[in-house]
Amino acid sequence: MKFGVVIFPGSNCDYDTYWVLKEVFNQETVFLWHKDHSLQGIDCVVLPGGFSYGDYLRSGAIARFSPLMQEVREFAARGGLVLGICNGFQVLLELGLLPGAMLRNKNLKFLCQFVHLKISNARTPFTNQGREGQVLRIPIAHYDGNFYAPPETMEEIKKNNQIVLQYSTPAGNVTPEANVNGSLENIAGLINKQGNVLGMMPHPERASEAVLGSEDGQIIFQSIISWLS
Amino acid sequence: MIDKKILEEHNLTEEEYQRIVELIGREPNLTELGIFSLMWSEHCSYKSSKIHLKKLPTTGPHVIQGPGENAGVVDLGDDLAAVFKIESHNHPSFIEPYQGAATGVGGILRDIFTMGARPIALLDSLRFGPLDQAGNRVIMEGVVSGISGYGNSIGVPTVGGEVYFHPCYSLNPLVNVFCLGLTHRDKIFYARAGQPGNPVLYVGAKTGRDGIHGATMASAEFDENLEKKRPNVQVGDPFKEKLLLEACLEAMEKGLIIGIQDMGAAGLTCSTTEMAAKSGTGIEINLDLVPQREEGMTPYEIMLSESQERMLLVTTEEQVHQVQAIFAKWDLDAVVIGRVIEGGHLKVWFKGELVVDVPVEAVVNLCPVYQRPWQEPKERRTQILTGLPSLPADLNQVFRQVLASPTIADKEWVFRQYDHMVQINTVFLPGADAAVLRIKGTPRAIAITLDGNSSYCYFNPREGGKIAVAEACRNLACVGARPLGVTNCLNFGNPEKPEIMWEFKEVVEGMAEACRSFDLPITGGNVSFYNETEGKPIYPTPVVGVVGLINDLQKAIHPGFKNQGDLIYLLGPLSEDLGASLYLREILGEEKGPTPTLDLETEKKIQEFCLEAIDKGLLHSAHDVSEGGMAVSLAESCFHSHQLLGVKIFLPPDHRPDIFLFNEGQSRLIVSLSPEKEAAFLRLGEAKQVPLIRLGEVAGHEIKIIQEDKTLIHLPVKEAYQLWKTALSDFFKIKT
Amino acid sequence: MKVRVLVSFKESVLDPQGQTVKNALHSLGYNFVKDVRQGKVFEIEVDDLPREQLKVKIPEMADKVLANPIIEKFEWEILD
Amino acid sequence: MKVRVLVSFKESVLDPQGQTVKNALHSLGYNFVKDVRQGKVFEIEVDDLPREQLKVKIPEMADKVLANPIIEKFEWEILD
Ligand SMILES: Nc1ncnc2c1ncn2[C@@H]1O[C@H](COP(=O)(O)OP(=O)(O)O)[C@@H](O)[C@H]1O
Ligand SMILES: [Mg+2]
Repeated sequence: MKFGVVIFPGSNCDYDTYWVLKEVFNQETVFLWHKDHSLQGIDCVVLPGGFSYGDYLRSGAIARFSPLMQEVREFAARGGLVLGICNGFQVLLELGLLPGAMLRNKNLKFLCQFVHLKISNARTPFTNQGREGQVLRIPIAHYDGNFYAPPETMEEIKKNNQIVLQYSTPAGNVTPEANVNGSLENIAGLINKQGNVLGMMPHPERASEAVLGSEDGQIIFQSIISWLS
Repeated sequence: MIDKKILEEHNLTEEEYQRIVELIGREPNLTELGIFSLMWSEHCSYKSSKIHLKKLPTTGPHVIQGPGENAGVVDLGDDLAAVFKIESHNHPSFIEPYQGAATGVGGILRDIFTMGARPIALLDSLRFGPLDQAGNRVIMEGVVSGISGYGNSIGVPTVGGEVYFHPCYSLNPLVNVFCLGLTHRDKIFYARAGQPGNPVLYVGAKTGRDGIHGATMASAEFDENLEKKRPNVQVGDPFKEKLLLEACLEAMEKGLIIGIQDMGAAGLTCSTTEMAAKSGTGIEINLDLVPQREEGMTPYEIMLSESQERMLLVTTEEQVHQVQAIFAKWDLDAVVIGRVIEGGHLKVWFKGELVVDVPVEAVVNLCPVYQRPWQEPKERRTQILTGLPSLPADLNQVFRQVLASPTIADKEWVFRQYDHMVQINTVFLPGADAAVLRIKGTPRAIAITLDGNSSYCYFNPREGGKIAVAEACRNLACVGARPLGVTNCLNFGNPEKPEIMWEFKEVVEGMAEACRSFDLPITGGNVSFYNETEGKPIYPTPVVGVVGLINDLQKAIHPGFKNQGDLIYLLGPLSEDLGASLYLREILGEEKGPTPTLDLETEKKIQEFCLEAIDKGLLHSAHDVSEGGMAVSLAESCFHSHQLLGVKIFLPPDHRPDIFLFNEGQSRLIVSLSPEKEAAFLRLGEAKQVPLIRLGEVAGHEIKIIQEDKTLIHLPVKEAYQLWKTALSDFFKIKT
Repeated sequence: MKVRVLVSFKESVLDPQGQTVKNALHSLGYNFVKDVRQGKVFEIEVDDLPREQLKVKIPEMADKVLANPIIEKFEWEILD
Repeated sequence: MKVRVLVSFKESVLDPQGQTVKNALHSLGYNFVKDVRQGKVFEIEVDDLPREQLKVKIPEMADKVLANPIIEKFEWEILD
């Protein structure tokens, strides 16, 4: 099994994600340079967090034009697993691999903090090691994580059970108070209709080692590994 | 051609000008004058501070690089080294809070990666005027988002810092940013030019007319002419800096770089002359080759521009192409603009003409050094508390007020805007006594703290300087870290005023005394003078950054209480001094001294005891007593516990309770331990001869403070927590 | 030749930034302000192309890069 | 009544956003783009005030709140 972590100019969670896959999970992991045209035979591609191109235009807006993203698009179309974390999620939205868009957090500030997430769909390649309703404690760190989609799209999303993670209370209640950034339906993680592309704002790689205060993020990586093996 | 007015505009005195003429053997042209004025500015030359800074100890077993380079370096063991430094960006942040603070972050980051280290942590020490004034809120909001905007984007976590409020900062906010990077002992890079013939490359952003005179601005007092100086503020480009960081580190890793220097304050001028001076060579550049953002720039403007996100580097003829290839990979140009030459001169060509020809030694090292006169402002000795104000009737209410004081209140509103976790090393999130970062692949961790209390320094700068160092080390002791090295940022008013110079001298001597006593080297720092507006100086404000090492991260402890029933002890001497305390100033409304005194021997004993107790696993928590006194320390230990644990505290009978609870006597810690460890703890205390008093225990979910049969304070932790938690953010509530 | 592209949120999308600006203006006494929407403006210097060509290229560019059509709309004009 | 205020960096100030957008446009083949400056636009709905009054109030407001005169400039127009 082989993972690829994409580096865009401005990615800054690339090494973190690499570290966790390689050192915590002992997986073969390679970096993929955004200007390249090959995915090097990987089984799962991760678009990491950061500020691709400074996020100067819109988060993820420029990264989507990278040569490598054409490959990622085709890889996804063939059913390959694609995980976008934070900025990676934003890139997936801009790429059109996931529906919707990100608005600025409702309090108009960057937010870095631990949040609670309810697993709302455990039948995905990214959450199968969790239980539906299980609550994870994982940090977020973003400016634009306020998920929005037009009403018709939201209908679709719900109909297809595409909501995978939702901001919740520690007890797992999906309430307005728990909705840190103002996302529709408290959406923190969203999967495509085909079920092979996940975008999530929280950073599982920041919660995969006990020394960092939580290991709940492991569930995401464990799920992928078990799905692929 | 060069007249009085021009000299004045360049902040040069008549005598300084004569010296320039002597040194170069003729009258300088305007560009040359500009070069001297920048490098001989207070900001670059340290002409007023140098003789005092010499008093600081700078050597020690862990020091790899002391002052004199872009940053200090200490040994972390196992071939690893920490590179760190603190810088101020006060004036620019006042003029344009967002960009001023952002470019401050950019500048200190470059100082660190210039030396070959990957920045792994930022900390910021911020001081503002009171938040009930809208202007101060605007400044604070801008500064915090500027730091957040730059640091988050580039992917270096801002893991700690401090925020203070006092009216003296209303027109002079302080923004001091600290950065620490990690590298290998044998991979440290310096500002060197190497051999004559080596090509000199310019990399990074194009040069524009930004911040021309920025460095001289940072050395001049503000006045109404402020408006005119405004366009001097630069806009930061964190994305470009991120590319620059990655490209530089990659080129360094591949061994392609001989010397490198960032272009921050004083831009091309500083980087060319310093590199050459340090190698005893000259340097020759052609300005026509310098990438420019604007048309029609003059040599003066190009040499003095302070455009951000630029670097100057020296490589060899053979390696130029490899260097350029790496920069191209990161979408950056690397342009050969000149070469290293023999003869010790800076030669600058522009459109075929030699427009600058000056000896670099004169520019860099021969600025006059001043022994400026100093005098103690005698009236300060009389600003002493005489006779105690009466005891407030409702201590519960006083306690609530203290917790809601912005200086005491939770700073989450600030650090929530900072990405403090990126790079996945942050073990103790902001809020603990010190930031703790694991060193991946080792059992060790780095601990960092910034400290400085300007009220103490105002009433007694010498004691205040001592306390700043001691308190920073104490904060490290609380998490179980031993200090390795110190950096400092000295923020003061106009050094041409004797009382300011006196404050400066006293603070430096106090710091030096404390450092010597702790056997701790100062590895670098920064001096920011002229922090005054309309003739009103800030309080003397040293900010001390101490870097420490935790040998076994497993043993590190956090300030939060852990278990019901744990015993709570106060380590350290009792104190009856209310002087210079937050309680006296903000609650009793008397801004009076004296500053608490610090006994260095006691301090060392307490810290040593704390470190040993942690090492032996005797403690569950430790937290130092500082602003707001013991009451605040206790409350914070409750707030940092996982379940908002409460305390039951018994005050000794023969003490006035408000003094006991809120005084800021030094060398004190609040610790908690399980009852089974008490005997061992007391034995160690006896052996180390440290004063200990058992105050009470962790109990319930209320903060209960009792003296004899009277309950003085009785507050559910949840309620106290809410007050503390929301006091700061309430000032910034957005209405929608 | 200069082109200006204005990008703003669609009516259906909430604009908290605009709201905050409005509140700031109200708190300073500018009560005649009824509503504020905040958007982006791009001032683009272009080669002297025939207008026909710009009329194709600019909206294409705006649609593809400058605006996100899910949440944003744009308008454009030639300035000189 | 609607007013539009455009805020952008002064000419001499670096505009990293505009530069990044320009580079992106070039890499997509829009090579006729020579330069991009990115700014903010505020569309402000105001009470029907006499123009004379707007001519005082709007620039004042822009100067105080919408733009930071140290690095930014603004222009404004009445839309209808
Ligand atoms: N307060 C201080 N304590 C110790 N060293 C200092 C202090 N201020 C400045 N220095 C040292 O003096 C040297 C000169 O600083 P320099 O690099 O020329 O200026 P800058 O800090 O503006 O880049 C640096 O090595 C710096 O660490
Ligand atoms: Mg420097």
